[in-house]
Amino acid sequence: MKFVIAIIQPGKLESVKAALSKVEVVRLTVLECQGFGRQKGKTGPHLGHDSSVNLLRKVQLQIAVNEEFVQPTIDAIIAGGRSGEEGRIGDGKIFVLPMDDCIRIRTGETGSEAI
Amino acid sequence: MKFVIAIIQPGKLESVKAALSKVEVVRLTVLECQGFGRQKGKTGPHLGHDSSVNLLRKVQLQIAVNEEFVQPTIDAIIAGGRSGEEGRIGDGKIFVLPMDDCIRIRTGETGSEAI
Amino acid sequence: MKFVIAIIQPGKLESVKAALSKVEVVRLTVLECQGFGRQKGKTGPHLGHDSSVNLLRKVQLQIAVNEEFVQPTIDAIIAGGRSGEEGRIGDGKIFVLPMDDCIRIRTGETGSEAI
Amino acid sequence: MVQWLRAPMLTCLVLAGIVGVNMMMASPTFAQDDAAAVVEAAVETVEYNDADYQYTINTLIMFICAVLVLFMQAGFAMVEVGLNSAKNTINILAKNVMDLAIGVILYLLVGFALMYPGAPEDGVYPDSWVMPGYVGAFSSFVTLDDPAEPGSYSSPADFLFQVAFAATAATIVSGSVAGRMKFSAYLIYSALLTGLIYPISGSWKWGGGFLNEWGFQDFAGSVLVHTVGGFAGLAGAIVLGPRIGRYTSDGRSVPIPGHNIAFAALGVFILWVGWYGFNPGSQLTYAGGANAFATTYIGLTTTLAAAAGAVSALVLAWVLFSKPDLTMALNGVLGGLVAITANCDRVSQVESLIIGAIGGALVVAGVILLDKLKIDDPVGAWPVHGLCGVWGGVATGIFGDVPDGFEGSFLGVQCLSTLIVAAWAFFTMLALFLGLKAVGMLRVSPEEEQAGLDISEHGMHAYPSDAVSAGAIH
Amino acid sequence: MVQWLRAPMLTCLVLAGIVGVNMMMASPTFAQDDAAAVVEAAVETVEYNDADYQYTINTLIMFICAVLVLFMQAGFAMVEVGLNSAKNTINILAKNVMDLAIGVILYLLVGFALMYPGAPEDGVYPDSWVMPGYVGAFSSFVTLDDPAEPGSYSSPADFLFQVAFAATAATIVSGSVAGRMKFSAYLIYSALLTGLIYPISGSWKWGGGFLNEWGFQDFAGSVLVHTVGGFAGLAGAIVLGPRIGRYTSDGRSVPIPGHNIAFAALGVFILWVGWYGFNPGSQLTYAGGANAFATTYIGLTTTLAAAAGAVSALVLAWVLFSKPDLTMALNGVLGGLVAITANCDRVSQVESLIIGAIGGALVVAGVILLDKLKIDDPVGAWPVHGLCGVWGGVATGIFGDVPDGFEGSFLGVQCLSTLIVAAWAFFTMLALFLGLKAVGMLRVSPEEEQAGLDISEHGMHAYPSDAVSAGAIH
Amino acid sequence: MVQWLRAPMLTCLVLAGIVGVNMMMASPTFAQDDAAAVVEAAVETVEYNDADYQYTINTLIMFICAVLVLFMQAGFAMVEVGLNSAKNTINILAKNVMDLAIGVILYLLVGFALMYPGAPEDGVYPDSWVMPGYVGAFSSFVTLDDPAEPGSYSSPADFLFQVAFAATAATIVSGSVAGRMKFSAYLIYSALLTGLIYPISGSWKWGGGFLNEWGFQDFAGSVLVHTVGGFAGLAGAIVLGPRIGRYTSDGRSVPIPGHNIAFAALGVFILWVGWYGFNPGSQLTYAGGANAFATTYIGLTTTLAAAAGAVSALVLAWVLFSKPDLTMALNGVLGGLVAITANCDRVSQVESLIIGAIGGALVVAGVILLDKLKIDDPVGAWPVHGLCGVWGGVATGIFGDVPDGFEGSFLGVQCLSTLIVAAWAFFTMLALFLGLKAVGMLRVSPEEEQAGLDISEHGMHAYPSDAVSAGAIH
Ligand SMILES: Nc1ncnc2c1ncn2[C@@H]1O[C@H](COP(=O)(O)OP(=O)(O)O)[C@@H](O)[C@H]1O
Ligand SMILES: Nc1ncnc2c1ncn2[C@@H]1O[C@H](COP(=O)(O)OP(=O)(O)O)[C@@H](O)[C@H]1O
Ligand SMILES: Nc1ncnc2c1ncn2[C@@H]1O[C@H](COP(=O)(O)OP(=O)(O)O)[C@@H](O)[C@H]1O
Repeated sequence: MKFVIAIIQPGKLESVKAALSKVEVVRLTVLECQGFGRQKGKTGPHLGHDSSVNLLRKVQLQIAVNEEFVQPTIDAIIAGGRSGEEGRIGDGKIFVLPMDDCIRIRTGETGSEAI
Repeated sequence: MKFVIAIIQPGKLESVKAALSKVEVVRLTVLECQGFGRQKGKTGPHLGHDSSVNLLRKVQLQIAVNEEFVQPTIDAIIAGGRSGEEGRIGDGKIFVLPMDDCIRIRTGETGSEAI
Repeated sequence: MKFVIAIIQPGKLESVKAALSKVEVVRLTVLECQGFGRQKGKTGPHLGHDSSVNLLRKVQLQIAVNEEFVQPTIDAIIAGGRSGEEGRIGDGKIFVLPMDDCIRIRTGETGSEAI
Repeated sequence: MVQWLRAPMLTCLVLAGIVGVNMMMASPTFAQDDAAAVVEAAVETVEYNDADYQYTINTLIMFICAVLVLFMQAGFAMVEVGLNSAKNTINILAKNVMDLAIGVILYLLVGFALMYPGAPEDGVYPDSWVMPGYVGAFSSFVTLDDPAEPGSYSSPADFLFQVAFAATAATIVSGSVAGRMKFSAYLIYSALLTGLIYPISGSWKWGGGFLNEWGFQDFAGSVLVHTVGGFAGLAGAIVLGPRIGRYTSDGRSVPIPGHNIAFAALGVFILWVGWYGFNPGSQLTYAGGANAFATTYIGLTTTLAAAAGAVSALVLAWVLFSKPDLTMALNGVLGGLVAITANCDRVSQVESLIIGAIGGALVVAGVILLDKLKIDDPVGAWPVHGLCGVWGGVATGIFGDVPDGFEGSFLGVQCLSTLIVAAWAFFTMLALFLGLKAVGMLRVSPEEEQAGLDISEHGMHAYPSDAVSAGAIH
Repeated sequence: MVQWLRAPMLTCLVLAGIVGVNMMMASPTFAQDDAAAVVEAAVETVEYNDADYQYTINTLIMFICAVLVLFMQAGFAMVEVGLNSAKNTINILAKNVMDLAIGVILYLLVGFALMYPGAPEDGVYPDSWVMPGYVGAFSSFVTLDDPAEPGSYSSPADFLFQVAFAATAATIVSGSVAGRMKFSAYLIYSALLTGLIYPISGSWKWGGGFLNEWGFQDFAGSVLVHTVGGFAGLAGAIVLGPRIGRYTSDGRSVPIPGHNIAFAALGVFILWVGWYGFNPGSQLTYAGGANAFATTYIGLTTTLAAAAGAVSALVLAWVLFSKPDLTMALNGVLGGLVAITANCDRVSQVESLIIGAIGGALVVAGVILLDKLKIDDPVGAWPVHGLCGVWGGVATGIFGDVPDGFEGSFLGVQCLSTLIVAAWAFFTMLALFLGLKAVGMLRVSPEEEQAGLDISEHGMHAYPSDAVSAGAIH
Repeated sequence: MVQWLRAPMLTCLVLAGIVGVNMMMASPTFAQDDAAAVVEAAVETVEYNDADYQYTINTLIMFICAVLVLFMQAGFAMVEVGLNSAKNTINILAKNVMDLAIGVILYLLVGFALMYPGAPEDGVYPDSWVMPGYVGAFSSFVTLDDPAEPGSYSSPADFLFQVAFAATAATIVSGSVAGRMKFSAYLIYSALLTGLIYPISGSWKWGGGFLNEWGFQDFAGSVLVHTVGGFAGLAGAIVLGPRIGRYTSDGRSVPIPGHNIAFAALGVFILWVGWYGFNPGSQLTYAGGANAFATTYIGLTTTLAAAAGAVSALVLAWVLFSKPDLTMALNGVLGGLVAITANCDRVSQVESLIIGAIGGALVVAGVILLDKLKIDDPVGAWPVHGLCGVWGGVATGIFGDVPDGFEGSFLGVQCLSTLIVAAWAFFTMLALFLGLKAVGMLRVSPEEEQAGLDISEHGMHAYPSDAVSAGAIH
């Protein structure tokens, strides 16, 4: 089982969700976050001086999946999350972390069927 | 050492905290998140059309624990987080991730005593 | 590759960022969170009764790094995040999680060069 | 019948029911057409005599004061929104918009005539009264006066000013029942209060009813408006019971903090400003030096009481909780304003400071009291409007100049009358809420309450997250 | 020339352009200096005759009403902010502040004289008209009246009241084009609307132009203000096209919810209150019982329509969507207010309830209609101001008392006139927006739209996160 | 003595101290009781002569203007909240509510008599002055006029209007010291400013003091209100030093953006509206065509200056920062309004545009200047109120009509007087703040500042998270 963390553009949430559901990944958790990356932050004046608004609004997806779903999930996120053909800086990253166990609070089930 | 991530109902935070402190798990981090799961999102009209408010507000707990505390922590979250006897869809999930190390910023201590 | 999660004081974000960029760690994700720890929460009256405002505002940093960068990253966070010489309760924690893979959405690159 | 049809239907039923058969639609309509004609003719008039002058000034200033009082609706909405959880914001706003809208219609069709059936001529009541001195007339619409024979002020201005008061009484309750009452139940309640309960007790004093005969004094409605709202809300809070999680199984009090105190403070500033329509406007006649003076003198005492209430509540909270609690200071302002409302015309500057200061202290005391009694009043509507309203009525008896030619114990009359009005509001509303509870129409399910009334009752969030509302490409 | 210089320059150009050469700066300046002298002398006056009394009352009450109408600007801003994404908040606020500022200046330099060139004496237009009955005068600044020979009210009060109306018409459009129009394009648009488009159609009726000759009635501007704004906005929404993600490639409608409904509701309360300046203030003369009565009677019909609009919109939405939709109730209030604006002086109480209720229903219908047509009007400005504005004009013909001595079909004149004004606003603005689009100055890039106009157009966030704004130690 | 007792105690001490022994409680109380009697009698009056008419109109309109100015308190609160970090919201709101409450009480007990001890009869000051021309009288409460012998307006109306001005001066400072001053220190400051500092300099001109003798003109208080507040705030900002993290160790400027610009914009709209009470209301007499004209002419120049200020600040910021900065446009509106306040009665329309435009530009310049000097003024109170206030005083000398019979250099007198008032406010407040700093009562600890004043000073959050406030089951 893996715990997939993806950071995407806010505007891409809908399309990533759509792509994920195509590969039957329907459960996920969404967090709002801000990111520094290669993409430079926009800067703007505040009461007269430049404040580097260098934290960019991003959306983080957390998806717990079984092994066989890892690659489809990654592909779906890329498909739904990339801007245009060759992508744009700021499109984000996907991190795959190992996961030891998963428990469903409602039933207490554990392991892969709980995902 | 494990890194436990639990997604619970917002209203359950207090009772989960209470249950956790019973097993001496007093340190944790709370994030607000939104989730898709089996539980269907409520839908509502906005200026006349249905907007599927399908992201549900959830609360995420992150708890770093030593091995011996993993099971008590899981049990406590289930005890405090389940709705009624047999639970309700939307009660959430617990994810257990391996953790290599833990450092306390204040003292620089590392490993299990830093948790 | 490791996935480093650090919980720090809100006011420390700027200095931690500065310290990190010194060791060439320029990409990171920031989340707002709240924490329970040893540091006691302040309490305040609400419409006449004490409501324990025991959740403290914190900032969470998530940094995916290659092995060789792990220690420098930890040291930088401690350097930038500790209050004064011997630190203060509430300064927070750093958690190091193993990471299997990293994918750049824009290019589809994977592994260490994608970080 | 599906749940969601129930509410609109029932509301309409209630409405229709209390409007009743003898709603003489015809005549007023005529009257209005004449009126419209008058409106046409308007521009010609060029001769101004004293009567005309008096009518003009009184009407125009009363209109401006009515606008100020109507503005208070925004203040009440912001205060309630700010002091409650984010998940109930839509519901609170919907209640506050709709109780005004429904209030206007019900007061037009029923309340206004019920409250002002005509004052008695030396003790003899006009036939318009259904129960002389106790229940007024049943008729609808504003009977328009003829400016050619000017009275003291125009009837439309009068209606606007009075309906704003009725809406105030209604909206006070919203705060006490926030977070758990069904939206449909609230609509039914607000129709009843503005249509029947408020106008009837109002007629007892302002309509010339029996309390007025007793010599009871309530200049701008500490009792008739705020006590009525405050005690109706108390009944609601008691019947509903506390919000889930407000008190733990082992009886610990777990405050549920408001989600946006900036809204609450903005609301209080708006209410403070609106009160300059509420109290000075209640002078009703403004033309002539004595009236102009009185109007502004009332504005002065009102201001002093508000300031004193803020200071006393803040200092008291500071001493009790060792922190200067803003929510207490805000409610202290309101407590001071409510307390001075009954007597702003008949107390000295020093007295108005005292009355306001005690009002501010009572707010703090009332909040603590309710908490001890485990009665969950999310915004503290009872301490502010109920308790300070009663104090306002009593303070009139203590500090206020005794009306000329008054016999017997002024304080006694004030206390008794205040008690009667408070009881009337409390028990009639207790009956209503118990009834709604009996038929299971009062409170939402625990699941709905947990999810928040915004989603469960209205199907929308007040503050959708950026991620959701940022828009998507396909 | 760098992009960011373009906008200020162009705005100034447009401004200069329409101000034109014949901007007689000199004379008014003189006038004002005399005026100032008058201000000096002021305090001496102690004799009051009827003319002076009438002038005083009319001027002062008109001034108060102007303040109320100007307050509506805050309401419009809050409604638009609340019903849009957080990422466009700064842009929306900037538009709302600047269209008022620019509106004031343009209306001073061009619009006012263009709209009120002087009424015709028995059918003969004064030479001031450029095209008698169709296009008024080109001159600048407020020509000041001499209070020594008092007219009906002071010209500065008149200007303040009228400029507030112009700003209202302008700001309505802001809601329809929110989230995707370039800031500079909006500035150019608002200069044109308040400087030319609104004053010209306004002159057709209120300036004594040809629609007035026809006997067209629009008491406070359902048509001249709200229909103009609503249809100008419709043109903008059509030319711009929907926001990214508003409709999916396969044609599904994806609503983009507003980010703060509490702001939206506060805005509606403010607008409701401001409308008491908008409609009653349009009586223009208040002195004398008949006028005072008319003013407040107008306040009554206005109130009833607002309440009826809220109820009908809520109930209809409840039945259609099985949820009581707050945003519909809020827009229902506005729909009722817009609908009664043209006829608040000439309908009965019952009729005002009917007109308001239909207005509320039309808002719901209009929102659904636009969605079917895939026209993206984020705040529903067209349903509220365009559609209900038209309804207001038509309703005047259906319910309103026919003006004395009117010949022919009143309803016909109302319909035709309303149509002409709507078409004028729609097509002139369509041309403007198409022009801006042609030169690529209309809409921001998809990237900028995605990031939000706050960052891309103004370089700042409306709600920086705590983490960022908490401050750092070094 | 425990910390939290310190503040309430000290505040009371300060209060008691400056109220002083000779607070003649008795007499006014009598006066009020008579007054109350008058209130009783009121309704009888039916004869209206010119004097009575003048008194009535002046009193009523002044009352309405006072309400508008009091509403500005909400505007100031929203602007300050919006332009600061979320973690200081409760503290800012508490300061804004309490400086009004304390201001009302202190101005009643001390300030009012100190500021208006009675104008000199041909150069001879009444004995009421403690230091003729420099320090007024020490007495308390509003001495009530007898409407039977009507003066120009009622004394309660006068007090309400004047106290609103005092509260304005006090609240300006709140913005400059936001985010780091102890709440108790702010209470002490505000008591002193409204009780002593503001009334004394106010008496120099409006009380008939020495500046008035010089022929100094400040119609509505660019200098006496805004310059005083702006320079008092500057003293506070300098003594306090910048917020932690505002400037880096290596001297880089790190702006701390406001957390809710929508609140800030709402506040500016409210202030704009309130200014129609501030400036036109300062005409003080409204009855009679000349006065009605003057009142509305002042409203016109005020509006033009606000609009010009917004445009010039936006364009200048656009050119300098290559982005149209909303915060600059908002402060530009305020800068234009502050600048026209001193001369709105004596400049032409063109001149008011120029004065406002320069005001807007000065705001941008002032913000940049403070940043260069590393003075941390979170909301830009000094650029807006201090700098533009000075400009308003000077502009009166440049553009304003010279008062009849004035000898010597009008501009000279304006500059010197403005300088004196600015210095008075700056140095007296500098002394106070240095004193508080010396005893360690001025600034919170770095830890408290980091955590935010809401938690550390008031023990509560302004915006508790949903997770916390959602409530729990047990
Ligand atoms: N190594 C990393 N650790 C944590 N977050 C990262 C990392 N790299 C990128 N991110 C997140 O992904 C977001 C997008 O990164 P981006 O600038 O697109 O990277 P790239 O330029 O490599 O495509 C960043 O704003 C940040 O939030
Ligand atoms: N596989 C998953 N990955 C990430 N988050 C999940 C996953 N499954 C569930 N969640 C989170 O848990 C929340 C509750 O899920 P729920 O609908 O109760 O699951 P179930 O129906 O299996 O009980 C969801 O809203 C989502 O936020
Ligand atoms: N074991 C843990 N699991 C999750 N979060 C933790 C843990 N320990 C600490 N934290 C987070 O770090 C923050 C700071 O902790 P702190 O009180 O400084 O710990 P310590 O007292 O050990 O320094 C806490 O508020 C919490 O958010």
